Amino acid sequence: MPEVTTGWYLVLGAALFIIGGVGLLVRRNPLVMLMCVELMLNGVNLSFVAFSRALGDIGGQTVVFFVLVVAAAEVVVGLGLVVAILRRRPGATADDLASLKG
Amino acid sequence: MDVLAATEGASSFPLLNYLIAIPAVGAIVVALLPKSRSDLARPVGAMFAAAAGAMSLYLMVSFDAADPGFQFESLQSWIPDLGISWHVGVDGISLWLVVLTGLITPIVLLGVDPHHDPKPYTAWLLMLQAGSFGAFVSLDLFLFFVMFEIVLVPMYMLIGGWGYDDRRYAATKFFLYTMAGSGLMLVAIVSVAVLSSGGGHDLTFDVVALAERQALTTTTARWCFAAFALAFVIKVPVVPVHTWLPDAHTQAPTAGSVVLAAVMLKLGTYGLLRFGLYLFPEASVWLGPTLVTLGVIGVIYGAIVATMQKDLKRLVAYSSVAHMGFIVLGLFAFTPESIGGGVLQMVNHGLSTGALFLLVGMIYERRKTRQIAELKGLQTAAPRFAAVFTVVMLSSIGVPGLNGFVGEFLILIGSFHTRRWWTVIAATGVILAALYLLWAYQRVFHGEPTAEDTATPDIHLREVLVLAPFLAGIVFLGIYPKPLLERIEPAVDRLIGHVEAHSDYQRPDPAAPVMVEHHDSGDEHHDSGDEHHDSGDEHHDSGDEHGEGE
Amino acid sequence: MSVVAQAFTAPSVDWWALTPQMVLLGAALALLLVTSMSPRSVPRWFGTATTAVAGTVTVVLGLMLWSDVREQGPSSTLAGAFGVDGFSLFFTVLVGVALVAVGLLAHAYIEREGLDGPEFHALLMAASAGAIVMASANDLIVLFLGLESLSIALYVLIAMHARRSEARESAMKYFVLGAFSSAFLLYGIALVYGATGSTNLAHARDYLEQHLFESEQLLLAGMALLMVGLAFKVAAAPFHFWAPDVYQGAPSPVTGYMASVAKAAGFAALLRIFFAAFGSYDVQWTPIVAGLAAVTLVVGSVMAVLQNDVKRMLAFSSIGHAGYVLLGVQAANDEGTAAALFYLFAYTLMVIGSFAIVGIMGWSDGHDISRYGGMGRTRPKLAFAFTVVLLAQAGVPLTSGFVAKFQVIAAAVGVENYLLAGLAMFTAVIGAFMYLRIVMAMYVSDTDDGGPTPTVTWTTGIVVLGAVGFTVAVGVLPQWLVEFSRDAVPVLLLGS
Amino acid sequence: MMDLSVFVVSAAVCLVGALGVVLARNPVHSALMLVMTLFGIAVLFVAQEAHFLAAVQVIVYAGAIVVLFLFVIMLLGVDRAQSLELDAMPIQKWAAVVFGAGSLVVVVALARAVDHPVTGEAAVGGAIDGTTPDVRLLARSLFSDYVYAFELTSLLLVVAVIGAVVLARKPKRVEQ
Amino acid sequence: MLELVWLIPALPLLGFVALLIGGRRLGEPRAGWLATAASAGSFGATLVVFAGLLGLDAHGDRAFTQVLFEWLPVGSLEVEAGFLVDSLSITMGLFVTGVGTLIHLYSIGYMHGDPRFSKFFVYLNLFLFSMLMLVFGNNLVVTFLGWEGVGACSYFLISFWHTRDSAATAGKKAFVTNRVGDWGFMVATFLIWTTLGTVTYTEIAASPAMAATTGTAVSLLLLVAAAGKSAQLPLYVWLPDAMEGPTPVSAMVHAATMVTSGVYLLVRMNSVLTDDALLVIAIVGAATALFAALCAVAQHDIKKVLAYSTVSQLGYMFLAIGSGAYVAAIFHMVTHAFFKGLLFLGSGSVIHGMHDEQDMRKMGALRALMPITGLTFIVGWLAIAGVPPFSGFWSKDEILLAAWEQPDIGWLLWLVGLVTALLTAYYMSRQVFLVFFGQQRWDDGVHPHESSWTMTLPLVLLAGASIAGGVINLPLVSDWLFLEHFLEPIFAHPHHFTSGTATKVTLAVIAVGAGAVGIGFAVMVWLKGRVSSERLEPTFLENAMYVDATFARVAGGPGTRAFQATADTDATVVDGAVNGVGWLVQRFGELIRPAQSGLLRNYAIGVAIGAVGLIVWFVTRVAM
Repeated sequence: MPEVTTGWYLVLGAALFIIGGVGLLVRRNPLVMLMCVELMLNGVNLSFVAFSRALGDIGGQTVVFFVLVVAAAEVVVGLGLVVAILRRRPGATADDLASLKG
Repeated sequence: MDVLAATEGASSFPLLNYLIAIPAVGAIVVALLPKSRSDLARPVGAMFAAAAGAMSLYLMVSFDAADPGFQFESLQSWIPDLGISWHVGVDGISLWLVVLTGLITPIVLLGVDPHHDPKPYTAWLLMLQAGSFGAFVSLDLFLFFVMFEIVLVPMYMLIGGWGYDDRRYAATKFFLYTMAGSGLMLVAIVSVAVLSSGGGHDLTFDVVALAERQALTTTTARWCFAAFALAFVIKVPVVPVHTWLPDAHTQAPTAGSVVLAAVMLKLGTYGLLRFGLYLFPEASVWLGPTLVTLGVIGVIYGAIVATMQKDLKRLVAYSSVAHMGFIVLGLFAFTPESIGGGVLQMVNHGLSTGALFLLVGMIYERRKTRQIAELKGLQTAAPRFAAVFTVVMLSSIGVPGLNGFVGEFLILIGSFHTRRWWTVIAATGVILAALYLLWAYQRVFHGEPTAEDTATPDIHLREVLVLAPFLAGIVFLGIYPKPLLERIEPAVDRLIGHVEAHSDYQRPDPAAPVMVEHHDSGDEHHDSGDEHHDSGDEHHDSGDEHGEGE
Repeated sequence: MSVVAQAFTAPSVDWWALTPQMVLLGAALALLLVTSMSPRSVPRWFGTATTAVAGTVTVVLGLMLWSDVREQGPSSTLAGAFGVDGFSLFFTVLVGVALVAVGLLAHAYIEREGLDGPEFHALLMAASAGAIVMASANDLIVLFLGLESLSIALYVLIAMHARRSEARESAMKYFVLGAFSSAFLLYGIALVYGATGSTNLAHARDYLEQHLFESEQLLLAGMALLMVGLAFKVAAAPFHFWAPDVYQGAPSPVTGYMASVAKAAGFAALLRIFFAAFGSYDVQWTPIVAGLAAVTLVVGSVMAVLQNDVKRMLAFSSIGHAGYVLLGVQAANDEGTAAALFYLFAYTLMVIGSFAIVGIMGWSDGHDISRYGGMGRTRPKLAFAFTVVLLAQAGVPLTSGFVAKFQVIAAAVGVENYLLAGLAMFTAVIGAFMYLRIVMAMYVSDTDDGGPTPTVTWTTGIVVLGAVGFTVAVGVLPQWLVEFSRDAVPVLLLGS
Repeated sequence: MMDLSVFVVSAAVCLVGALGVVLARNPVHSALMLVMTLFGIAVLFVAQEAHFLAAVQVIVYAGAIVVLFLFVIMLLGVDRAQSLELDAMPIQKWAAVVFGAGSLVVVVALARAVDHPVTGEAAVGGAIDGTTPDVRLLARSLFSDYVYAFELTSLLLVVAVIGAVVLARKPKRVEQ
Repeated sequence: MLELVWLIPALPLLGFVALLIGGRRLGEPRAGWLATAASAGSFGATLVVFAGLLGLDAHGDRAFTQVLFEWLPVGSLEVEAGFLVDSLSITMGLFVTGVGTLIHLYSIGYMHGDPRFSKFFVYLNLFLFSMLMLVFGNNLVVTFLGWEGVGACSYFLISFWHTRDSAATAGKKAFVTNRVGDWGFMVATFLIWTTLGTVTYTEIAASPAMAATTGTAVSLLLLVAAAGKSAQLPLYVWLPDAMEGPTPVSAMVHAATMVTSGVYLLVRMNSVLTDDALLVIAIVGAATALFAALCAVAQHDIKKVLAYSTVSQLGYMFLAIGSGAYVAAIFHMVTHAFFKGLLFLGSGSVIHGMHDEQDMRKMGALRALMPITGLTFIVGWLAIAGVPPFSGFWSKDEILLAAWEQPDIGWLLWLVGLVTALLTAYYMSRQVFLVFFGQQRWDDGVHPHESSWTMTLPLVLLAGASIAGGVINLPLVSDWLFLEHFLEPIFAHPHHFTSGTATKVTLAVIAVGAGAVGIGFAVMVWLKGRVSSERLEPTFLENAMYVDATFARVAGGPGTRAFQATADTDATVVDGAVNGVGWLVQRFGELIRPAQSGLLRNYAIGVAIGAVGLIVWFVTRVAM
């Protein structure tokens, strides 16, 4: 019976981070993209807690609080932006925002 | 040797600083003139330019001909944290370029009408003068680079603002080409300073200190010199990096062309001398054959291409390529005659090519064309103009009695010692020079004039006054160049001594008949022949040695 | 030891050192309060004035603190999370200067576009506080929070002009990519935390200097991810794609702010983390910075050449400038750092000056280069000013841009990275082509009617004058700024 | 044994949720899948004795953030399904997937190769000794080592608040 | 008296400057008189200096050097602006100023009515100045000053009527061709300086001989220089074209003075000429003499005949030098100056009288209408044809003798010289008969008339000199060899004839006989019409064996094409490379531009790729 080591948690965190990252790359819906960012942040949070436990240090857990705050702030502003955009162009996707290029 | 020791001898009055400051201040004053009084711009500007010119003459008069070192030195702290100081001074080499700059700017400023926007025009010209002064007198690499680059801006503006049809392309090309060359030089400048500093304790950009220190390894010095040389040969310009010049010259307004030819091209050759030979004696000797080859190619190639030009101004521009090729040959032949001749030729080229550009400009003023094919028989309509043109042309061809010959001859005779075959080929350039100039002259001035040609007015008094100093210089220097030569020579001598001290080059010892009189004649010529042969071999060996040493 | 038994002692606070941020945040809040509480509508100049005063006070406080640091040496406060050293104060001053300039620029812009003045100014000040935090942070989480404050404020500032679809688009792009890269940065912080046991940079430095790891993977992966996040912020290629679009779409004053403050703050973080904390690992990270510099230089200059929109040109050129600063960073020594700092300060004024003029000349139909045609004749002074800042960016001597370029080249040469120095000079030529194109357009126009002749408000005029004056003054007499930047090399101190 | 099963189940929940977020066509489903992941993570927090954090995770994330997402989805009426296939840039998608898979392989390989990845100094910011409640430890940490960060969240929140207000406000003038 | 040497060139220079400034105001004919006075003054000064030189001890170093100032003092090079008066330079100086003065005088009449009358004298005086610098310079560089100066003046004067394209082209051609010679002069100077360390004549003469190769190289380079200036093969091509200039110019520049400077140079540098080089010089001279004489046979232009004749006679002088008989060369140079100057001036008088008609086929029977011209022309004819006792006989005879005594291929050289003499007699007779005898063939409306006294006086004086010129070096009695004794000291290896009197007399008789044959044949053909002239003017010879035409075709065809190709290369390849860099940058930009697609997710993938790249880099940095 294998022991659940820190490494397991770290790999899981990385997996969440990567899934979130890939999700941001493949999805066009701005809201889903935002969710993917949340996934990435949660992957990081998991890593922080895993480190915190491995090091026997509370600091890693404290950091998660700040990540939560940042995530909240980002979501608030991000959703505000999405609302501002979608209000004028309902159904717009990230791919539709491409007038600035070249 | 020691920077501080050098300052002790400096004159209490920082003449050179004022020399740079006066036109710079003049530029600002002119720029600040109210719009309604822009008619004052040229008189006021000319006043400043002339003041600087007068100062340069004073410099010339009070220059100590016997002193081979730097005079009128001024050393001030500028960016001490980076080892950069405001260090200026003149020696016999830079003196004449300073004087040339000092005199030509007020003349073109007064003599050439910009036709529009006199205010910025004047201001830029003054900036150009200040920058050129700065470049010729700076003894700090950083300061030199600043001046070397800053002159691009006014020239760029002059070409762009007052040039002809294709000025946009020409100005940009001019700027970028020169900048591309100087970019690598900047890297080299920093490298020289940093690598000479011995762990950063005594970082300095002072030319004198660096030249005396000679702290670089052979390989590094060669790389650095190559970068410097690239910047300078572009500026000269040497084939094959010359193509900015015809465009710049052709599109530039007359004043721009004159200053470009007379002053700015000299930054290249002067740079090769001051920052090539002086800073990197060994590397100069090493790369000398390459540069000489390029110079000689320039002489022939420039002449050939000039021959086929359809635009008179372009033709003169290519003739510049050829003439500057001579100078490069002279500089890298390392004999007192050739380098002395090279320095003199810088002045000469400034006078003759400058005057040629003025004349072409005057033709353009009259006819609104520079196409050779559209001009004919002007000598009939404008005989005096043609006469002036002829004199300048002969100077450019290198007819003895006029200045062009003196420089060319000294270069060639000096180079013959060390660069025999190159010299023989370069000398054929004099044939080609006659060919392209005379052919152009024939097409423009000879022949049966058309009605339009006949209506071309002859030279005006104002134009005569503008050209008079050039003509006077052309004749005077052709007959009596001694005042220049005797000031140039000590500095050149010292420079060659410096090269000899830091490389295994030894200047050839011309067989003096006085020395050989006592020998049996049969033996003697044998000896003298061997001697030359030896010196050549020695030279060759030195290169190999270094090649193996690395 | 038992934590429970220990009585809680709050960390000491050096309030004096915190004043710049407090002033900024306080001014932002005060501005919002006054405008929302005021019975009558508050005049527009109030916001501008608040920003200008707050910025000025920040600069003054920064300089006062600077003299303290010079006398008493650097220190850290708030449990070592906040560093008071030359480095942080250098950026405090830089941010303050930029804030004043952008605040003044915003005045005319807000008026012209009919935006919410107080919010704009408040966000500007908050963003500046965030930037100062980034530069002063001795702790990765603090740095992250500063970065987020700055970024989120910028998202909003860009999007504020919601009527313009370009603004919305660029805000969205910046936001999504910003959040994406923040996640990388945060992950990097996590890995570094795992590798060193703390988010404190001073601790990390000491720990890394004292220990040799058997397995460095975690640390190195963390460094890589930190680099990603910060390279994104400074718009180094290949993390630069957002920059041109966002710069182009954002209001010109905000663009100027991004190109100066946001970029400077990114570099401040980069230097603090990599140079100051990970200095012992320079063998690992300097090559990658050099590589980034090379790619950034090439992309910035080459792409700029292709553009026809002046604002976009400057955006790409701004990428190129990041490459030059990276040249100083990759030297990983005091000279290189000082060079990078000098570059940032010089560039700040140049770029704000540039975007000030772009803002004046631009209008809703874009910033095509043809709008600048004949400007040399119709608006000679403005054209001259633009020429100066453009030539400064091209690195022409007697401008601050040259001295800056000189120093970063010197830094690269100092570590014998000649190839990179040569490449930098080559791209400088390509870049110069683009600057000259604008200059040519201004002075050499085929038509004589000229472009638009908008009025220049005095607030904008001051900024342009100041930027030009600074650029030339530093170009001629750079010693003081050289000295300033040399004294501003970061120092990491553990908290007491 | 217990540890393992908890981890495996929670991890599976997390991963399924995460993939669901990415793969669900309907944004509402994505949001719900996100909640699933968040719960899984909360469980894993508990498994690592971060009890307080687990609570906060559920409250803040599931309770606030996801609700906000759903609220916006409903507000804008963008709850229509969106085809994943109708992607303008198929290459982009595959590139992303390949990259992601590759990265994952690298991470797993690294984790297997390295015995002791965590090299940091133990208990710098306050030791978890198993006796002191984590809330107490967190509080101590928050108000000592991280007090500055804590204060800075005010700055962040001010910015967010202003931002939200500004972005949500209707523009004064009509579009030109 | 010797100190006055500076005055010799100074007077024409003064005249030049005065005319340059005030020539137009002075107008015709005063400008001409001023110039003539300057020239005459110069002649006077030369006489004075000559007297001074004679006052020096004939057996000592009869030379005088006057240094005005240091011209080019750099390093070990010391070039002075100085004059050297010795027997050679004074001989040259005397006839240059003498003949020059006469031609000045003649020009006053000849140029009458030309709108640019004063300009002509400006050039003439400048030419005289340059020529005197060439002659009196005490070193190679000052000589070169004069050398190029006369070249430039020649250019001005040939293209004096510059509205005529042919004149302008001829002037240019003269200058450029001369420049080829100048190249030789310069390189020779360099080689001498680097070998001997001096460029001053007296020091060169005092120097030990150079190594054989060097010496030969110097000699051949000097030959190139001389061939350019003195119109030897293959550089002669400019001289026939130079007849586009006014006739006094042809007389002065292209017959009497300038073209002889090559001879002067070689004689001056006699100490460095090696035997090998002398042989080459002799061959070149002989070949040129024969070639030009053949060409002269078929010319129709009155001046072209004289031009080719000049080339031919110069060939004689080179032959003399090549045979070591420097005195003979100088002797012939002097006599040639007299009679060829005379012939040219005579032809000018004819042209003037015929209203600018130069085609001999449209002349005839002018003897009666232009008695003085006719008579003096006949004197010149007899002189050049080698009829005793006219001056030409003596000098030509000496050259033929010297050729005969040439050790290697003397007989061949002599034979060529003899054939040339025959041809010379023939073609000159042909000319005289065509112009002055036979039928009137001129066009209607042409009224030939005798010229004014300013033109005829020089003719008479020169005719006198042509008749009696031989007296300066009569071989009859050793004491009468004034010129030889006078010049002797300047030669490193004085030449002495070794043949016995019998040989000498035999050779002289054969030469006279050849001349008589030539004249006799001409009488039969051109005067009596006994022999048809049809096949005696082959086109091949009329076109000078197409040498010039070939040159022109090469220069105009492949030459121009090569130049144009170079210029095109410059524009396309060299400059194209520069623009190509810009193009490449742009192409590269276009290549990477699609990455800036505007699509958010593309940008994100950029970040992702970058991130993976960075991670891979860093993780692989692990110290293994």
